[in-house]
Amino acid sequence: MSTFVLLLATGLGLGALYFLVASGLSLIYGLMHVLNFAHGSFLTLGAFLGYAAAQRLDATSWFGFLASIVVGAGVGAVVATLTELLLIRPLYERHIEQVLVTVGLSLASVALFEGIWGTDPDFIRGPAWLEQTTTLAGARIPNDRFLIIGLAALVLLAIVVFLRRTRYGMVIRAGVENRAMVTALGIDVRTAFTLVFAIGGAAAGLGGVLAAHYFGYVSPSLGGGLLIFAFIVTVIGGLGSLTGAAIASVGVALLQQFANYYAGGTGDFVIVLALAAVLLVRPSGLMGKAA
Amino acid sequence: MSTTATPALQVKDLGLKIGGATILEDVDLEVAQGSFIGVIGPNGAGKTTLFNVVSGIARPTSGTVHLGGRDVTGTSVHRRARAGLGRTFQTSSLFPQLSVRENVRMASQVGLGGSLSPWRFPSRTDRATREAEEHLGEVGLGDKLDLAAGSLSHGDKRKLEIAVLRATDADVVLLDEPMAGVGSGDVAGLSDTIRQMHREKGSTILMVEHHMEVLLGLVDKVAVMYFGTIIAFDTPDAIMSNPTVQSAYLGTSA
Amino acid sequence: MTDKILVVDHLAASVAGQQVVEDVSFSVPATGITAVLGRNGVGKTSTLKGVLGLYQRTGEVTLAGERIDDLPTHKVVQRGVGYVPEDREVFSKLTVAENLRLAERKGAVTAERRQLVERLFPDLVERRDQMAGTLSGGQQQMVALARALVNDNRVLLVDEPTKGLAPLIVEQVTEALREASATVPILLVEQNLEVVRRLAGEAVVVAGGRVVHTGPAADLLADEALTQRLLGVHAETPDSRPDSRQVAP
Amino acid sequence: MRRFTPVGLGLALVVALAVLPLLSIQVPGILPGPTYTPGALQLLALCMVYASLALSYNLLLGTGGLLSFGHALYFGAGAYGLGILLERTDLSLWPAIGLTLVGAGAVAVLTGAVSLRVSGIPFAMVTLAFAQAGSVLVRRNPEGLTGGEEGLSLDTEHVPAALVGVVNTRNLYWLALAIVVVAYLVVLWIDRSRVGHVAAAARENELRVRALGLQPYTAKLVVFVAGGLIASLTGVMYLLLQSGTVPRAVGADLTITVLVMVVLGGVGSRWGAIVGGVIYTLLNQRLTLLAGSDAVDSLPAVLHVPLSEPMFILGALFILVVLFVPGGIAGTTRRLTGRDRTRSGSAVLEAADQADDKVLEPQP
Amino acid sequence: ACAPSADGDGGSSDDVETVEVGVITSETGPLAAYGQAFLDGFDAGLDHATDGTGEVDGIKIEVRNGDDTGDADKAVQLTKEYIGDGVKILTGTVSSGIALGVAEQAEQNKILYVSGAAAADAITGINGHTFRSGRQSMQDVATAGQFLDDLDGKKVVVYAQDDAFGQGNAAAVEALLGAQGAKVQPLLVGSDIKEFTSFSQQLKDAKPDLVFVAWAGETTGSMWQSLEQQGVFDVAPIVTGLGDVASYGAYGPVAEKISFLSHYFAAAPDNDVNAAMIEAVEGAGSTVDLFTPDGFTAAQMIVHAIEEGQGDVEAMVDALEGHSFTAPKGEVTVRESDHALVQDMYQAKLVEDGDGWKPELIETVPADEVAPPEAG
Ligand SMILES: Nc1ncnc2c1ncn2[C@@H]1O[C@H](COP(=O)(O)OP(=O)(O)OP(=O)(O)O)[C@@H](O)[C@H]1O
Ligand SMILES: Nc1ncnc2c1ncn2[C@@H]1O[C@H](COP(=O)(O)OP(=O)(O)OP(=O)(O)O)[C@@H](O)[C@H]1O
Ligand SMILES: [Mg+2]
Ligand SMILES: [Mg+2]
Repeated sequence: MSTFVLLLATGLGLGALYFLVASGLSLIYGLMHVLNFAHGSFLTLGAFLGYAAAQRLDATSWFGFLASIVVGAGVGAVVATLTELLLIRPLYERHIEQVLVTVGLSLASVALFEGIWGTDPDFIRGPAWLEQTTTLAGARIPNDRFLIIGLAALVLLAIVVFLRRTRYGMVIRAGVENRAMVTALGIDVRTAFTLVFAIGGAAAGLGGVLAAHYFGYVSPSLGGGLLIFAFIVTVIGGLGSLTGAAIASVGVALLQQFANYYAGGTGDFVIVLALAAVLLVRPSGLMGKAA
Repeated sequence: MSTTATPALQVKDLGLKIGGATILEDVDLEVAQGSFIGVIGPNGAGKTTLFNVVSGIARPTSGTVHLGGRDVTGTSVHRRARAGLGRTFQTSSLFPQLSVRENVRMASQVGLGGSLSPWRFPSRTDRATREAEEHLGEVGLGDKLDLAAGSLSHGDKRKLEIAVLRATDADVVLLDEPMAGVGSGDVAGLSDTIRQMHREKGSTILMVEHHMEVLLGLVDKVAVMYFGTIIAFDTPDAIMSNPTVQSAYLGTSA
Repeated sequence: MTDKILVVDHLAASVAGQQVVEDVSFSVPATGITAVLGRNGVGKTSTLKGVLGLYQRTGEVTLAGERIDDLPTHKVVQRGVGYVPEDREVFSKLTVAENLRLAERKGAVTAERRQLVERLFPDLVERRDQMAGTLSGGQQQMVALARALVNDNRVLLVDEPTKGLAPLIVEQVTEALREASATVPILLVEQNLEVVRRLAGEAVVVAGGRVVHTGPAADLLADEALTQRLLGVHAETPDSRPDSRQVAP
Repeated sequence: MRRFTPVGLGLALVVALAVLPLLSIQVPGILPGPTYTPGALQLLALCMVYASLALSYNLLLGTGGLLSFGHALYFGAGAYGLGILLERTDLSLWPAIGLTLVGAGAVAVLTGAVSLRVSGIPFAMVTLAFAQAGSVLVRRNPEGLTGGEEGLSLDTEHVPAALVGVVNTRNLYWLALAIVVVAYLVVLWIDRSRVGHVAAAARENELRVRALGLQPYTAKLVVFVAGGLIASLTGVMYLLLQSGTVPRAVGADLTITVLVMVVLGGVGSRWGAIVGGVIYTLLNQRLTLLAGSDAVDSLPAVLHVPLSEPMFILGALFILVVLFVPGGIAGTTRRLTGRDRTRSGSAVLEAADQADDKVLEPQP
Repeated sequence: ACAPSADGDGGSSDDVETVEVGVITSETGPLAAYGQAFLDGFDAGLDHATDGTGEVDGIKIEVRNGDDTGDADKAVQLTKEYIGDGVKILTGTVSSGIALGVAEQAEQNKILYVSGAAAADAITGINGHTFRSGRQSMQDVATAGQFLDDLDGKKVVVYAQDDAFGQGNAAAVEALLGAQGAKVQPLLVGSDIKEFTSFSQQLKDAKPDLVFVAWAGETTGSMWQSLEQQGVFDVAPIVTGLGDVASYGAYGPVAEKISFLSHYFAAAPDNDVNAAMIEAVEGAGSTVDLFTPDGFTAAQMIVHAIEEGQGDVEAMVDALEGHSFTAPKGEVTVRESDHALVQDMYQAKLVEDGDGWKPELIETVPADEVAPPEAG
């Protein structure tokens, strides 16, 4: 019983982490059709600089932790903005080439991080509470999972509000379909695109800081390792559907957890099959708009 | 036209609902071999949808479609095309990066068979290419053979659509507003081409067209669609004097 | 120059590295409708896109005395240029209402304009929440028109607005354009000569990327030899079947 | 008459490459030694392996408009398939290769049949998923078949002596050259045949193809399987050349690398793919030298840190190509020689992308 | 220009003047830090063994360095390049996969290969031309076994990654400790696992007497944290291998509770060679680490081989087989039968040292007590 509760709770935590990584990816992909391979690098950079900020102030204090979150998200937003301005914007309406540029950026940036910080992971510390556990139905659940679940919910809410309550969501959806026509309606679509990238980058940076606490380290490959799962949940969830990504994150994480535990570590295998199955039955993903 | 022959196209009790909306309802239509039918009706009446159901792009929620006596309701788009059904699209549907010649060539090749063969190699001199160039000449695109189809102007794309259709050699042809956007100077020529296709091959044609002058000059009978159903199917003269048609479609009620 | 709202001088436009408008000069009077005519592929649409900056252009374009040829498209439009594109170009994954809301420019929409659109296209009101991609061709054309009419503009560029519309709607749209032209000058590309006859004051004929004729539309359409030469048609002769005409007079 | 020139040029190039091991030509900075030395031949042979892999990928992307993220699976199937057969059975080399290709072809047919049911980015993801499954399997080392992380080395017992050992690198080089030629001819053949034309048309407008009475699925499957087979043949060559294989040969990274090669060369161009494969491999192998060189070491840290990372240079270079050299090397050449016609690389790419959101007319 | 005809037998003259040694290892890429340590050791070792002359017995030793970046393609390329140029001695690499590939080439081309830091047991006895200068997994495991006084009837759970490294360790424990009467139960966990909590609980529920952890890579930190959170330390002693200095931080607060077996850390051996190595490496501006002695030992072996074998491969092989000498880790022996390197191992613990951690020696385990079983 306690094993089941443990699997469930930690699965939710893992799902929340996946969602944090996927949210920005899904936002950018869904709205701009750019499958951002550099998303992992935004995340890594957010984690590195966020933790550096925390260390300045005292990594084991809550104040330091808070600072790392703010800095991480800020750094993510800034690099994402620069990426959009310098690399994505010149290639407008050439989605595949935009994807290719992000592929190049991810190759180059990971190498750069390795040059700067070395390839070994830096093991990090956070507030003591995060490393302790809370017992629920006989299962000792690490506290940081609760924090991550809470923040993931907040991010989901914030982005949904942004898309629903502001004009930007509409401008961007229209802009992806026919950019020229949006400008012909008198709207400067470029700022909207940049904003989406900035928000996606901020989500990535935030995800990076939390992922670093989840895994206990920062390293140049931190983001890349999570990226593939972010891709998978984004696609399973349905292109551009944030709620879909959230549901898929939890589903994928739970599936992975249970398969790993009960089916001899076949978690990755199982979710890959799940991805294939979902796409074959519903090519547009769980919550994607039917094609 | 003998009444004993099986109709080229027969549509029975066709219905289509999407979500809560009824797009088609109780559509019945029997088109005799070799006839030329005009389909008119207000915008959004369901004309294009009817074509989509007949060609297999949309699936009806009820009713059947028979082509040359065979029930094709459940079969795929390409099967129906193979069975001799050809169509044009209201919004031009071409291969934008292939050349004008290749666009038509692809269609001629289907008519000649063996299209999916890895053992046969198209060339600039084979029969399919020659036929393609012929058809392109007919519609007046003889001097644009090597342009990418996507770079054609709107009107030229419509002409290319007709050339593609000519090349498919279909027995039953659905034309969805072939004249929309064609320059007034070319309308006559294009309608000649369509008439020729009808006469020479004896193909059965259904044509949606808002350009009444052209339509009336070509068709034997007119079907009128209104809110997803066919409200009249008669000779052009009878249709033109139908009061509903006048008030709801032509706008000459005064 | 105050009687000209839009002046196009030696405009050339290119797309994908290919010159599609060679050298076009004409002007649009501050009132009424000016028609751009020509056979398929001569560069009518490209001219409009050049004016808007959707295609790369050189030459001078002046809107009410202000040069706009170095402005990006959205700035041109914000100066009060409404556009109805040839291929409708509705946003298929947005609802009808969203399509219209997107088109509304701050300070340019008025209640009367909204009412005009609703009166002209009751169909659209009914289908507010339908995805624009699922509309019929004619309904999409209405969305495209409505997007331009909902704002107060200083000039409208309208590319084949009646294409694909049923005769009844053609008549209504023609009426709408006439009504609109009372308050805003319109540059109209149109293949339906009957519509041109009823609306246009001036006519500009394009061939091979250049202007080959300008003058009053009525004179042009009355001159059989000229229309034959420029547009490839005989000017409309009364038909033997009067009720078969596209638009009843 | 005019068709003759490219054929003659190609033939001359192949002959020139074939006699290279008999000559002594120094290409400082690019080749590690004169062209007859095993080091140089090994490098050139590796270039050819990747060139033919890039060719096969170009068949998918350029001709079929299929953006696959799982192409490495078939390369890996060739390499691991042959490796396992040679180790676990008594088959001699050639029958083992035949059997490997049959097996890899079967894998391609199966996975292709499933993944082609979707298109665009979903297709990319399903193929990625299959390749990922293959990669997980290889790393897991089931029954000790694949050697897991440490890879599988070539069991030379049944390999002809002429293909074993550094002194025989020459023979491996010739074999690799032969495989590029075969790959090129097969790709050319598919491209020129009717089925290739239909696949190219389906890339542009699938609905149109169906409305003409053709089944785009079949055409795309033919292209996919042909691409897969060439990739596995290339994998076979890789195993022989490297005397072994590592899990990277099935990983998503390799597919991305090949994608980079094809884009570098110019999507949709056969010789572009070859050039892209060769250049990428040379850069990838030789940049390490530059990165480790004293000249770079003596630079200030802002320059020396990035420049001493070969992948940084490669990634940055790739970005520059995509940004400033659209259509890759082939596209640029075409533009310079004024032969740009209907098909440019980025147009083909666009088609691959649009596939997923092409709006059909209303459907229930 | 034409290629020279192939029959001119390169360096077959009787008195060799120079011998080239190819050192292939990761200078960049994910394993760069390991590669650096190996190279530091190698340079120091070469200096030490040739008294700073770079010559032995009048033969000049020329070193060629190649960066494999951890990529097998590059390693094969370098290997063939070197062998093609007539290099008869290769050494290096920190990746087991690459080491196995180079070993394969060494056998095919009849040259001498002294593998470096790669721990794979498979390298031992792989062929007649391959030697090793580092330890192998079996030696780790044997050292771990020393933490229990009596293994008979005890339950040893191996908690390891489900990959070649983990599987190898599990097999080694089974073979070695199983033979001594322990009940060995492997708990293999996918190496790509992200959430350890449930496995930690499973481990605790297994009620082991000794836990042997074989885990490498970035997830190490969260793995240990999870063992702590689920209370596995309250159940049984946990043994694992001590990694390089950079990994000390991975254990977090539990570091002091873990029993470490160690291949090497600077303070473990107490002999002149070790002291000389530390001095040389630090003198060159670097620090000694886990794999520094492997490089040092490799250099010592190569110098000895050249001295005895004068560059002739078979003679050099003969010279190394059975050779005993004082390496940084003390007296080591190249076992004649399978080329295993029999060497001392260490038991250690981590103690807090300012901001970081510092290993302290508990006990040196004599070489013969942890000698790997002979590879057949
Ligand atoms: N998903 C949907 N939801 C609601 N209504 C739909 C949907 N898809 C199509 N429709 C409606 O179905 C009707 C039929 O459209 P269709 O394209 O067949 O009209 P049409 O007769 O061809 O008109 P036109 O002459 O303007 O081309 C339209 O009113 C359209 O809005
Ligand atoms: N995207 C493009 N790429 C290349 N050439 C183009 C492109 N768009 C238009 N053209 C070319 O520019 C020329 C003018 O096209 P344009 O669309 O302006 O013609 P038009 O006068 O509007 O014709 P229509 O009456 O058919 O709409 C045509 O010959 C066309 O081939
Ligand atoms: Mg229609
Ligand atoms: Mg036009």
